[in-house]
Amino acid sequence: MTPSREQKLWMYEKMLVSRRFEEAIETIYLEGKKPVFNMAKGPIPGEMHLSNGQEPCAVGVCAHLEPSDVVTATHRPHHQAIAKGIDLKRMAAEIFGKATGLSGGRGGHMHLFDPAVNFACSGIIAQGMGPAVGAALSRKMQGKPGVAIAYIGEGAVNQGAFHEALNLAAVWKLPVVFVVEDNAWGISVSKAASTAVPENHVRAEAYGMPGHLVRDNDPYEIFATAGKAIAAARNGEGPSLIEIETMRLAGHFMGDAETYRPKGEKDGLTLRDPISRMRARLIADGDADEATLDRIEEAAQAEVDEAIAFARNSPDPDPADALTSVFV
Amino acid sequence: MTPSREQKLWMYEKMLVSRRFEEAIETIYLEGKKPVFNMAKGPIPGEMHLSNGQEPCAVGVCAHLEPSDVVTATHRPHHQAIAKGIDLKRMAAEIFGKATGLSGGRGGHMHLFDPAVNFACSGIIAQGMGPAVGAALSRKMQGKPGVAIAYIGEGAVNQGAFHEALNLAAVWKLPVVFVVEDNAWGISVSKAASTAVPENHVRAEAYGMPGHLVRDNDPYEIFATAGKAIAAARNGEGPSLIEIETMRLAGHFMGDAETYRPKGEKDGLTLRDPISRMRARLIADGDADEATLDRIEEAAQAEVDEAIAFARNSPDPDPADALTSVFV
Amino acid sequence: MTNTNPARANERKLTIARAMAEATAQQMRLDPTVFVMGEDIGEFGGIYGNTRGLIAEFGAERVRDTPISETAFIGAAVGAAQDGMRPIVELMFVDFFGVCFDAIYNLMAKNTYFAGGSFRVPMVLMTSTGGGYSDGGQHSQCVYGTFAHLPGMKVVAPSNAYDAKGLMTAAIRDDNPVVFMYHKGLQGMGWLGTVPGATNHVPEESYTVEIGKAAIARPGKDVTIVSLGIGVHQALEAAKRVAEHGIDAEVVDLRSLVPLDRETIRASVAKTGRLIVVDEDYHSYGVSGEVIASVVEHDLSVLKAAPVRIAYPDVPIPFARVMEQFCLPNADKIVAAIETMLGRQTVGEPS
Amino acid sequence: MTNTNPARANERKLTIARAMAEATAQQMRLDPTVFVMGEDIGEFGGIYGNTRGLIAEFGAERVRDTPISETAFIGAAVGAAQDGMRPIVELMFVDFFGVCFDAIYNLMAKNTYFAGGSFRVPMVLMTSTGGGYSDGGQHSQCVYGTFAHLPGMKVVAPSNAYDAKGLMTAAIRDDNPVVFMYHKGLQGMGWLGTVPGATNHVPEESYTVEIGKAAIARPGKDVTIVSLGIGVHQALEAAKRVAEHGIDAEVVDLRSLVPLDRETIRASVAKTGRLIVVDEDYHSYGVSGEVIASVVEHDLSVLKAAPVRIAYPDVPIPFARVMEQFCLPNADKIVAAIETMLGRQTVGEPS
Ligand SMILES: Cc1ncc(C[n+]2csc(CCOP(=O)(O)OP(=O)(O)O)c2C)c(N)n1
Ligand SMILES: Cc1ncc(C[n+]2csc(CCOP(=O)(O)OP(=O)(O)O)c2C)c(N)n1
Ligand SMILES: [Mg+2]
Ligand SMILES: [Mg+2]
Repeated sequence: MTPSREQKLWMYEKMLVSRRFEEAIETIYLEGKKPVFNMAKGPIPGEMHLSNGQEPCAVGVCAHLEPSDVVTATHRPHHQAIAKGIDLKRMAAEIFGKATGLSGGRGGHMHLFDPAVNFACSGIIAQGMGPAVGAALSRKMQGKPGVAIAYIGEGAVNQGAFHEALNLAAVWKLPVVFVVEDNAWGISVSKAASTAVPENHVRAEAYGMPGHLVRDNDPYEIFATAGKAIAAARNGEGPSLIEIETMRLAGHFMGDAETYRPKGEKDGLTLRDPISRMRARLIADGDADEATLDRIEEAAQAEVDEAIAFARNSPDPDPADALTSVFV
Repeated sequence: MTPSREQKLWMYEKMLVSRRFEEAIETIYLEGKKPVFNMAKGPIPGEMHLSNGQEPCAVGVCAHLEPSDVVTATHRPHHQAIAKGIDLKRMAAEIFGKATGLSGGRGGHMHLFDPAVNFACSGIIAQGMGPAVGAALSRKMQGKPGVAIAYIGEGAVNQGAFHEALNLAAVWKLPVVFVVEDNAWGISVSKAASTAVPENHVRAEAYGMPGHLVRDNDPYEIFATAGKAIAAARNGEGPSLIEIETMRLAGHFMGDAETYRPKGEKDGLTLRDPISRMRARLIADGDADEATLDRIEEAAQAEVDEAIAFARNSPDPDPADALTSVFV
Repeated sequence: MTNTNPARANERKLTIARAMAEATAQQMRLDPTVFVMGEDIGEFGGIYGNTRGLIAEFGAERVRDTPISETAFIGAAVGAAQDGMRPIVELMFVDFFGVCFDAIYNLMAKNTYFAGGSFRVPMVLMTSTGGGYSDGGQHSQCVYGTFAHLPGMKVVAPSNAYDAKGLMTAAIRDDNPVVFMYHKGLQGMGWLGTVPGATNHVPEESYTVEIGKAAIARPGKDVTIVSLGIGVHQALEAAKRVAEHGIDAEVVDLRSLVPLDRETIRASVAKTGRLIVVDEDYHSYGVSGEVIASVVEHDLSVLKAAPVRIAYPDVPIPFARVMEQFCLPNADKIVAAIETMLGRQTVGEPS
Repeated sequence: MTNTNPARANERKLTIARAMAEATAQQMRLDPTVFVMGEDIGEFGGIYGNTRGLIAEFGAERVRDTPISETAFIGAAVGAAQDGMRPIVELMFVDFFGVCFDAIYNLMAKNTYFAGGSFRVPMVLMTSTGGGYSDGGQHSQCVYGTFAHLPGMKVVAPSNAYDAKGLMTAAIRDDNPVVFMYHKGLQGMGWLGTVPGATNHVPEESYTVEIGKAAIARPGKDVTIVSLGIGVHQALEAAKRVAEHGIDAEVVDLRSLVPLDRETIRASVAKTGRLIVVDEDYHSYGVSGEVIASVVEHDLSVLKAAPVRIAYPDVPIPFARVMEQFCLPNADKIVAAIETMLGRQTVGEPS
C-alpha cells in the first residue's frame, strides 16, 4: 500500500503544521523563562514535551483514520493530535491555559481531549492502552464502524498496562492498533538499558497478533504498514502492533540538557530530520515542485499563526471555574 | 537431567506430605461448616485454596533448591511451601491461626512466611514476581549464591506484574526462574477465554529469555527442565520461564461447586492423579518396591498428623497481639 | 423516581446480591449500552452473587468474563464509557485496587474534568469490601477512605438491599463514574453468613436512591452514631441495647461517601449533641476523621462531649479469628462508647 | 544522634535535593547494602536532583536506572530488602502511585506484619509531591492522606533541608519501610523556583531527625497552624504577617504523618485554643480531617473557636495557572482564616 500523491501532500502538510506549531510553542514557552529558566513562569508554564522528529508516526497512521475513529495519545501528543484533526486553535488555547481551550484550561498540554475527533491523551505512560481497547470493544458491541489507535513510547512498553491491554485486545479480537514510537529514549534511559529485546514488535507474538517494524522513520512505510493493520482491524481480523523507529530531536522536556545522550548522536539525527527528507523526496519522486511545497509551508505557517494568535488573545478562565466539570 | 533414585523418592515423599496435609486440612476445614457451609466458621475459617494435583510443579522445581534459595509462592501455596522445606508444624499452626504459627496467626494460609527457608507468598496474583526479581538482584549485588523462583498461575500471567518482572529480570540478567503452573483455570475462567496464546512459554521470547514447556504434569520432566533453568541461573546466564501443564483436582477454593467446569473434565483428571501415577512409575521403573513406598506413605502421614496435632493443640494468640509486628 | 424504603405488609425480601443483580438486569433491558465486565461475573455469577443470572438472560457479549488484568479492563471500561457505553465493571475485592488504581483514580475519575466536561465517563465500578470471616489481610479491607479521598468519583456503600437496588440503578444512570462498595458480610451469600437486616423489602419495579443523601436509620435524641455498610447494623444493634436502659441513639446511614451528606450529619449532631463514628476502615486519615471534622469545623458548640470513633486500628488485618474480631468494630464497642459518653451504664455490666 | 536544627553562625546551606543526596551518599559509604533504584536516578541524577552525584561515586550497580516498570522495581525493592539489602527506590511523581500501589501498600507495607516480624522490609520509597507550577492534574498532587491512611509504612514529609537530611538518614537506617515525600516546590531546583526557607543550614556530619516527632517551627500563643512540607512556609509567612498586627501564631511542622505526633499538636492547641490546618492534599478524608479529629476527640474543651482547614478543594488539579493558584493554599488564605477566627483584621485590608 503506497500513499497517493494527495495523501503524501496531506502527510507533508500535517507534519509541517506540527513542526511549525511546536517551533512556535518552543519560542513562547521560553518567554518569561529567561534569564532564569523557571518552569512555573511565562505564558506556557509546566512541562513541555515536543515531538519534533516523530511526525511521521502521526501522519502515516492517521492518514487512514476518520474523525469517528479513536486515538489515545501520550504525554507527547501534539503531532498525534494534529494528524488526527484536532481543533488547532482550541488546542493551542488549552496549552496556554485559556478559557477557550479544549477543556477551558483544565487539562494543559498532556491532557488534550477533543470529542469531535475522538482524541484523548494522558500524562501517565501507557494509560491510553486500556481506553483504546475499550473504545474498540464499544464499536464491536454497538456494531458501529471504527478502529482505535493507542500510541505508546518504547519506554512505556515495559509498563504492565501494555501487556494487559494487548492480551485483552487479542482475546476479544478487537479493532485496535497499538503503535510504538521508538525514539530510543525514555527520558534519560536508553532502550537498551530498559528493554530485554532489541525490538518491541516481537512482543506481538506473545499475544498471537501480527507485529510489524518500520525502520528509519519512513512516512511511506508507516503509511503502508498502518494501512494493512487498520484494514485488518476494520475487517474484524483483530489487533496488531506496529513499532516505528523514530527520533527525538529535542530533549525529553524543555529544559532537559540531555547530558546523558552520547556525543554526536543528535547531529546525526538532525541530518535525517523527517521534514526536510520528505520535502526532498516529494521533489525527487516528482510528486510536487518547490512552488507547491512552498505554498503548503505557507499555509501551514498561517494555520499555526492563527491558532497561536487565537490562544494569545483568548481570556484566562475564571479561576473559580476550577471547581466545575468534576461531575457532569 | 534425570532425577536420581533418591531424588525421585524425595519428590514422591514431598508430594505425599502435601497431599496428606491437604486432605487433613480439607476435613478439618469442614468442621463447624456443616450442615450450613459458612466460611467464617470452624477451626480453619476464611478461604482455602487446595493444590491437589499440582504437587509435581512444587517438587520438580524445589528438588534443585537449597534453603538459602528464595521462593515466592501464590495464593495456592501449600505444595510449594512443603517442597521448599517450610516448618510444617508452624505452617499448620498458621493455617489454624494459632500463636505458634509462622507469624503467630497474622498471616493465614495465603500468607506463609518462613525466613529459615526463604519462603514467602501472597494473596494477590502475580505479587511475588517483583520480590523474586529483587531477591535475585540482592544475591547478585551481594555476590551471594542463590536463585529465586517465582511461582505463578496461568491466569496470573495476564497481570501486568508478570510482564514488568520478566523484562526487569532479563535486562539485569538475574538468577530467577519463573514457573507457571497451568491448571487451565483461573477460578471459573478458562485459559482459552483469558489468554491470547495457547501456551504461555512462548511469552519468554518477548524478554529474550528461554521458555520451556513441560506437558502432562510430569515430575521427572519438570525436574529436568527446572534443573537446566536453575543451573543456568546459578551460572549467571539469567532468567528463564517454565510453563507446566498441571491440573486442579479441587475447586478454586473450598466451597466452589465448579458448575462452570465441563462435564467429565474432572473424571479424566482423577485418572491421571500425579500421586498414583508416580507410585506406579516408581515401581514399574524398579526405583522402589511396594514396601518402601508404604513406608514413605506412613512417614508422610505421621509427619502430617504431628503437624496437625501441633496446630490443634496450640493456643490461640492473644487478641491484642493483633496490634504488634506492624513495625519492627 | 427517588424513593425511601417503604414499610410493606407484603414484603418482597431480597439479599443485596440479588438486589444488585436485579437493578443491573432492569437497566440492561432498558438500555443496550449497559454491560458488565469482570472476573468470574459470567457463568459463576460473581463471587459475591451480584451478577447471578445475568449471563443467562443477556449472553456472554454483555456479561463478559475478563482475564485477570484489572488495569486493562477497567481502563477499557473508561474507553467504552467515553465511546457511548455504560459499563458496569467489577473489581472482585477492593483489596486488589493497588494493581489498577491508576485506571481508577487517575483515569476514570479525572477524564471528565480534564476534558472540561466534553467527555463523560458513565460507568459503575463495583467492588466488595470488608472482613470478619478470616480472609486475611489482602481480602478483608474496606479502604473507604482511600476511594473517598480522591476527587472525581462518586462513592456509595449501601447497608441494605433496598438501598443497594436504588443506588445501583442511580449509579448506572449517572453520567459520572460511581464506585459501588458492597460489604461481603451483607451480601446474603449463604456461604458467608449475613447480617439479617441487610436483606429487606425490595420493590420489583425500578427506582433510584439518590446518591449523596444519608438516611436516618433510627431516629433518636441522645447520641448520633454515624456509619455506613455493616457498621449501620452494629450501630442499630447497639442502639437497641442501650434503648433498654433509656438511651435513645440516632443512627445515620451515610449511604454515600462522595458526595458526603454533611447536612444530615450536622443536623443530627445538632439535635443529639453527641457523635460516635463507626467505620470498619482504618482509623487514621479516613472516614471517621472526616465526619468528626465536618461537624466541628461547622459548629463547635453543638457538641456536649468529645466525639468518639470506633474504627479499624491502623494495622494490617490479621487472619486469626480472635485477632481480627478484636480489631473489628462491633455493637459491644459501640455500647461501651455510648455508656462512657453518657456517663451511664447498662445494668448488670461491669464498669 | 538525633538533632534539632541548630542556629549556626557559619551556615552551610543546602537545598533539600542536595541534603537528600548527601544523606544517601553517607549511608552508602557506611553500608554496602544501601543502593538506589528508579527512573532517571543515574546519569540524570533524579528529575528532582535528589540522587545527583551518586552514580559518579558509587557506579551503576548501586545507582540503578530502571525501566518504566514501577510495579516490578518497587516489588523488587521489597524482595531485596527482605533478602538483606536496604534499597532506596524512587517513584518519580507520587501521582504515578496508581500503577504500582499494590507493591507499595499491600506488599511493602504489610509483609513484615504478615510474617509476624520474621521478615523485615528496610527500604525507603522516595517520591515527589505538589503543584504550583502548572504541571497538570497527573503531575501535581500530594496524596499525603492516601499514603498515611494505609497501615504499615511510615510517612515523612520534610519542609527544609536540615530535616530532609536527618529524616532521610533515619529512614535509611529504619528497619521498616518509610515513604519519603518531598515537595517539588522546596527542592531547590533552579528550574522550578524554590521557597527560600527550605534551603537551610545542614551539618556535614551524619545525623538523624526522629521519625514521628513534629517540630514547632514558630512558637506562638494565639492560634496553632498545623501543616507539613510547603504549607509550613505558607504558615510561617502568614504568621509573620499577622504578627505585625499583634497576633502570635504558633506553627507546627508535622514532619511525619505516620507516626503522627498527636501529642505535639494537642499541646499546641491546648495552649492557643485555636486550630488551623493547612494541607495541599485534597480536602476530604485526608490530613486536615485527621488532625482536627485528633484534637477534638482528645479534649473538646481546649478549643475557643471552630477549627479551620485550608486544603486543596476536592477537584482534580487544573492546568491553567489562575485556576491552580485559586485552589492552592497560600499565606493570604491563612491570614484571612486567622483574622476571621480571631475577629480581628489586618490594618488596611478589606473585610
Ligand atoms: C507510570 C509513569 N511512570 C513514569 C512516568 C514519567 N515519564 C514520563 S515520560 C517518560 C518516558 C517515557 O518514555 P517513552 O515511553 O519512550 O516515551 P517518550 O517520552 O520517549 O516519547 C517517563 C518515565 C510517567 N509519566 N508515568
Ligand atoms: C490482582 C488480583 N486479581 C484477582 C484476584 C482474585 N483471584 C485469586 S486467585 C484467582 C485466579 C488465579 O488463577 P491462576 O493464576 O491460574 O491460579 P490458580 O488459582 O489456578 O492456582 C483470582 C482471579 C487476586 N487475588 N488478585
Ligand atoms: Mg521514547
Ligand atoms: Mg490456574
